Amino acid sequence: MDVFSSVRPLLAILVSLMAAALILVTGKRPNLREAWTILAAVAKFLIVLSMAPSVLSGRLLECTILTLSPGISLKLRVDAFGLYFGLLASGLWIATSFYSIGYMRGLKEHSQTRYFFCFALALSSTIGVAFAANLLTLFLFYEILTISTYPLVAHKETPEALAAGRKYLVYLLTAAVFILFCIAYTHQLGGGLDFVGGGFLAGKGSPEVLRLLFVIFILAFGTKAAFLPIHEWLPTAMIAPTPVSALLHAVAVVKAGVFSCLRVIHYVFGPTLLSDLNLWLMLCYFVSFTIVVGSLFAMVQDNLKRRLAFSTISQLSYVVLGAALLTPMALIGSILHMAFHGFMKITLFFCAGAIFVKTGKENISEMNGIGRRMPLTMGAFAVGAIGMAGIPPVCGFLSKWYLCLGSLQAREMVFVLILLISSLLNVAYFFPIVYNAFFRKAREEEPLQREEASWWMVAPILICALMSVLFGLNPDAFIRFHQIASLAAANIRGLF
Amino acid sequence: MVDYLISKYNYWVYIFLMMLGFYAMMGKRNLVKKLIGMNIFQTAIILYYISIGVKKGGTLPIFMETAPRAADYINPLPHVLMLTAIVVAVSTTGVALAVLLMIYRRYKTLEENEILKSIR
Amino acid sequence: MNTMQPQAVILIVLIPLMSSYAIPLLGWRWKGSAYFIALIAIGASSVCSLLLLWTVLKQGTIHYHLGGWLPPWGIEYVIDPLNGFMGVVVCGISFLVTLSSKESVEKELPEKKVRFYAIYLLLFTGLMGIVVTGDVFNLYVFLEIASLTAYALIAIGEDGAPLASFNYIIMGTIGACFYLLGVGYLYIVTGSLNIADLAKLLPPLYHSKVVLIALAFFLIGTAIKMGLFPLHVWLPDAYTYAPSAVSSFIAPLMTKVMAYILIRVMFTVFQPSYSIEVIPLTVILSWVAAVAIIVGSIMALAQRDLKRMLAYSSVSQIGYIVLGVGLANKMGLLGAYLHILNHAFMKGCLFLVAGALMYRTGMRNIFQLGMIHRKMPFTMGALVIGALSMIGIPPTAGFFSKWYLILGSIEAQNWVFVAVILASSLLNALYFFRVIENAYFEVSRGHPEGEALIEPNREEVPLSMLIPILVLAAGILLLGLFNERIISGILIFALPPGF
Amino acid sequence: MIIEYENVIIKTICRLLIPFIQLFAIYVIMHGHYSPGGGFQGGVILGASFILLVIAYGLEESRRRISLKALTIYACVGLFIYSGIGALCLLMGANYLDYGILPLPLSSIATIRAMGILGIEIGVGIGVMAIMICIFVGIASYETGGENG
Repeated sequence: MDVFSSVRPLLAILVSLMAAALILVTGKRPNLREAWTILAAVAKFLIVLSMAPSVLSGRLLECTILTLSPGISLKLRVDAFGLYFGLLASGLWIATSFYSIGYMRGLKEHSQTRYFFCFALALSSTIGVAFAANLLTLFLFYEILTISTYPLVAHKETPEALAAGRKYLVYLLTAAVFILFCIAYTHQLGGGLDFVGGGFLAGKGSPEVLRLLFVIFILAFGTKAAFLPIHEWLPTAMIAPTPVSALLHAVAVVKAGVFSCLRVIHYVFGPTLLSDLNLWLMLCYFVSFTIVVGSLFAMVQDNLKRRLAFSTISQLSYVVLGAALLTPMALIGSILHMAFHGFMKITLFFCAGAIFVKTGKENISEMNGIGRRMPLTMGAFAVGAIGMAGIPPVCGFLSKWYLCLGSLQAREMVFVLILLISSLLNVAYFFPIVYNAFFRKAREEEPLQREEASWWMVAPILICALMSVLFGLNPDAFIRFHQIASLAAANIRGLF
Repeated sequence: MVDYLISKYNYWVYIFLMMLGFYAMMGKRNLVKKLIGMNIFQTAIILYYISIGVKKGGTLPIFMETAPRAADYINPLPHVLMLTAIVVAVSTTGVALAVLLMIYRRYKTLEENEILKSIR
Repeated sequence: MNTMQPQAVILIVLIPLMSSYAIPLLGWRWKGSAYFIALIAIGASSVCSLLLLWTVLKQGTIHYHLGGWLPPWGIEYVIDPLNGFMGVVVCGISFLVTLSSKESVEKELPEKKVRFYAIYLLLFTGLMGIVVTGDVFNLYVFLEIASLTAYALIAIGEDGAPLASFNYIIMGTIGACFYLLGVGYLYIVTGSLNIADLAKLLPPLYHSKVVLIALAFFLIGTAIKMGLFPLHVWLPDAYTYAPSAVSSFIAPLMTKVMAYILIRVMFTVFQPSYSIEVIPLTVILSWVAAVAIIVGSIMALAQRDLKRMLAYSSVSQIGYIVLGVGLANKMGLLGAYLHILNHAFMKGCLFLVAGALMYRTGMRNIFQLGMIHRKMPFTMGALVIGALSMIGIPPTAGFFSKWYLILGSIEAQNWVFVAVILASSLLNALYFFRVIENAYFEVSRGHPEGEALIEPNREEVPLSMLIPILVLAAGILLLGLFNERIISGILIFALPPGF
Repeated sequence: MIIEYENVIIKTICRLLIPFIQLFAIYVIMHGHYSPGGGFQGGVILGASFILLVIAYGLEESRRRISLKALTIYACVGLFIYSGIGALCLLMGANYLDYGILPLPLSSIATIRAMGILGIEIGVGIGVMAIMICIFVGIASYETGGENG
């Protein structure tokens, strides 16, 4: 495979770092400040997009910045998988930026400069995670991501928000400590840390050691991916402003966790080693547990954002399940689901935020008849819900289809069953919301006329919903998610 | 055994003095007594150094017209070192006394317990 | 001038020494001159130290014979990569700290300015002397110079300072006397005081009990001086009550220089093989250090006074350095060396921030910091960077020393140490995020201690204080990113032979 | 505070003794480089003579003769002589404290070295004397303040 050195990966990271600096400097002038955010978001997306053609033609872009420790560089390398995540994160950041502006101004939030600063910082580190060429680089950006998200989670500064922030830190820093240990140990075992499609640890240690290492790795990265029972920080963090929740769920944080899990599964250990160690089935059962129980938890939540949070917990495990099945179809499905879930979930969160901004309602039980007041928003919500349940033509169907095919390829009917059960559960906890919103009567005292949130917010909602449908109809639309995902899967399996 | 103990008596003396000083530093509650303990401690080490420079039948290491053989001189180096150590000890005592004066001026007592009580 | 380069060895000590006499002489007439003399002297020393490091790396070890007397009779100053590196660290940090001391000394000790800077420079002289000397007794003399001046400087602080200083005198004297005894024992068996000479004479004597005792005395002595865990009792009080200019000078440097003595004794005076194999010394040291790391962190967690918290965190960070030394493998030692540098930067930065807080608001209770970032955004930014580095978040410097220490522990197959290092990161996170939380969020509203809210008007500290803080904070980031340059350019040569 | 002690005998004896003590101190200093003695010992003896003065005549009287500020200057000048001679060697192009290089009109290197160390002893002597008195006076007059280091 051809490797080209290029500064574009670095530029993609620096663009939002620069924006962060500019945001701090121009904090006194909101319009200019937010112009930077949007400018950086668009520029970042274009830079990432500009790398797509060369990656699709089978070339890697590499950028070695400096040496971090003897033998380990701070190195960025854009392969198909990294590009995929980069496109997803930077693409959704544009939507989130517009939405944030609408949301923050709509609620007249305090400390907006800090908010946008941390947001930009989080995004540059997400891109860093996406493009990291080795474990240490990945860990570096992963930690910056954790730290820069903390002020966002604790943004409200109420005792509950601070507690949520603390919980977030406790969970993620503890996990980080274990990741650090794993990386150091991997370094000791394997010598290098550079990601290799198909893994580099095979034959580097005794099976027991490798098993233990794998389990710690997955649990540690899995904390960010919110596996049960280490998910508790995620629902608690729902106290944050809605764009932050969207960022946490759909764009950056949990996705970074899942992304890192996949990197570990396929680029550090590799399918061959995992099937030799008999670990993949264990992992599959573990995440299946999360899929089902996460959905069950979601059913009993009344707070809309908390319900969405548990839904995320369950959906993220799809991605890991697909990766752990080790079959090509499942892998494509898993990678596709990463993006598709992002689009659907961000739609849902945006809707929840829009409802909160306009009506101040957070609980599902209060949302009867809200569809008549905000038809556009709730329409988009319905699209997201349909996608979550895996019903065509929304994109959720496609990834689920691939996942089912993958499970069949692996000759494990159980997981097909689990995917179907989970779909049913999704229907059970999302559809009542939609039904109540449109067909139940609101209480007497509430106004009945239409009143949508500002266009800053509604436009991103509609675009995201539209995208969800569009990708369901044609997964190769615009940014060729399907093609990149297939290429990534091929990379991993050594067939470029 | 007894011979062994006696033949190294200089070490026993220095160890005894040192422990005495150490006890005073650690065990006494009065700050001046601690300081005195510190002085004893330092003196013990000085004694020890001087005693290792001793040579039976040796003479002062001063150049004389009727020069004895070089081997007859006692070793002057420990003395020189201890000169420095004495200077250090004196300065330490000086600083410590100054600090004690500051303590006394502030708390009107030199008993550690009472000072700690008045701080809390 | 061709002879200038080796002369830099002595100038590095001589310039601050002579300047410290010059300060009272000139300060008699012009009071304001003290600060500038001190600054210029330390600056000149810094230039010399950089020159030396450069020369050492290019040409190898420099030997300088005082008075032209050859060793082992005369006193010899030796610069090898290790102390060349230490010299640059001490000089660099001192320069920045001194730069920032002007306003806080003006505020806290207006009457004693001249004397303060005279003693301050002597302390610097002592530290530099320890670093450059190649003679164990000369080292003792400089050790005492540094300690005596430190006692005096600490004593002029507030409230409990004299008592803290007195306790430090008692403990410090025991430490120094133990060191002196160690020198004495080595002198009995070898008849030499020169480090290089001792290293040559000692190996045939390794079976001797006297040599063992000497090493034990050295260890205990330096352990007291550097505040290694069970012997750290003097440290928190001393750091807490000292004037802020003093604590930000002593905290980053004093204990590091003492750790340097430990490394020097263990790996140069004695051969590494003796320290590692003949007695399980390194094992003992590393376990003590592990306990120190945990206990220091836990004690820091219990503090509400910012400076005191930092002092306890120093106790734990010293543990890191000693742990690296105790691991006695390449990565561990590199981690220890790197942590000397990194911790000097981090603690320098954090203590300067604490000093800046004291200067502006007179406050040190971390629960009363509420919204201070509105008032001093840059200072608080530096605090965040320093804190993140203490926790070990990449790419700050603190992460990388931790990284090498973990690699070293794994290489030594010692999982407990790995766990200790990792656990201490978490404890660090606990107490530093408490500070950050209080500084950035309006936590104090509901808190019983948080009544004294600060008015949120923008009021940064003067530039002379702010610049060193920002330089150190930037340094933390740069050191982290370019740590490999330092390692492969300097530290790899500073490793004892055989690593 | 040490006040004047009204006793004729003590006063007179002190008056008589102090010059001799000082003479002896100077002897010790001047011979330091080739016989027992030297700057430190001589300086201490010199300092002791002043301390005797303080004891006999009280702090006020001795303050009049030699003030604390002057003592500081003495201490600094003394140490300056010491390190200055060393630094002079540096300027002449030799190592620090390598007196052989000093341009003194003397016959042999050995005598030049002897003169060099004599200069150093004198510097040390002055410094030590001043610091000894400083410590004593500083501690004796604790009500009026002042610490040293």
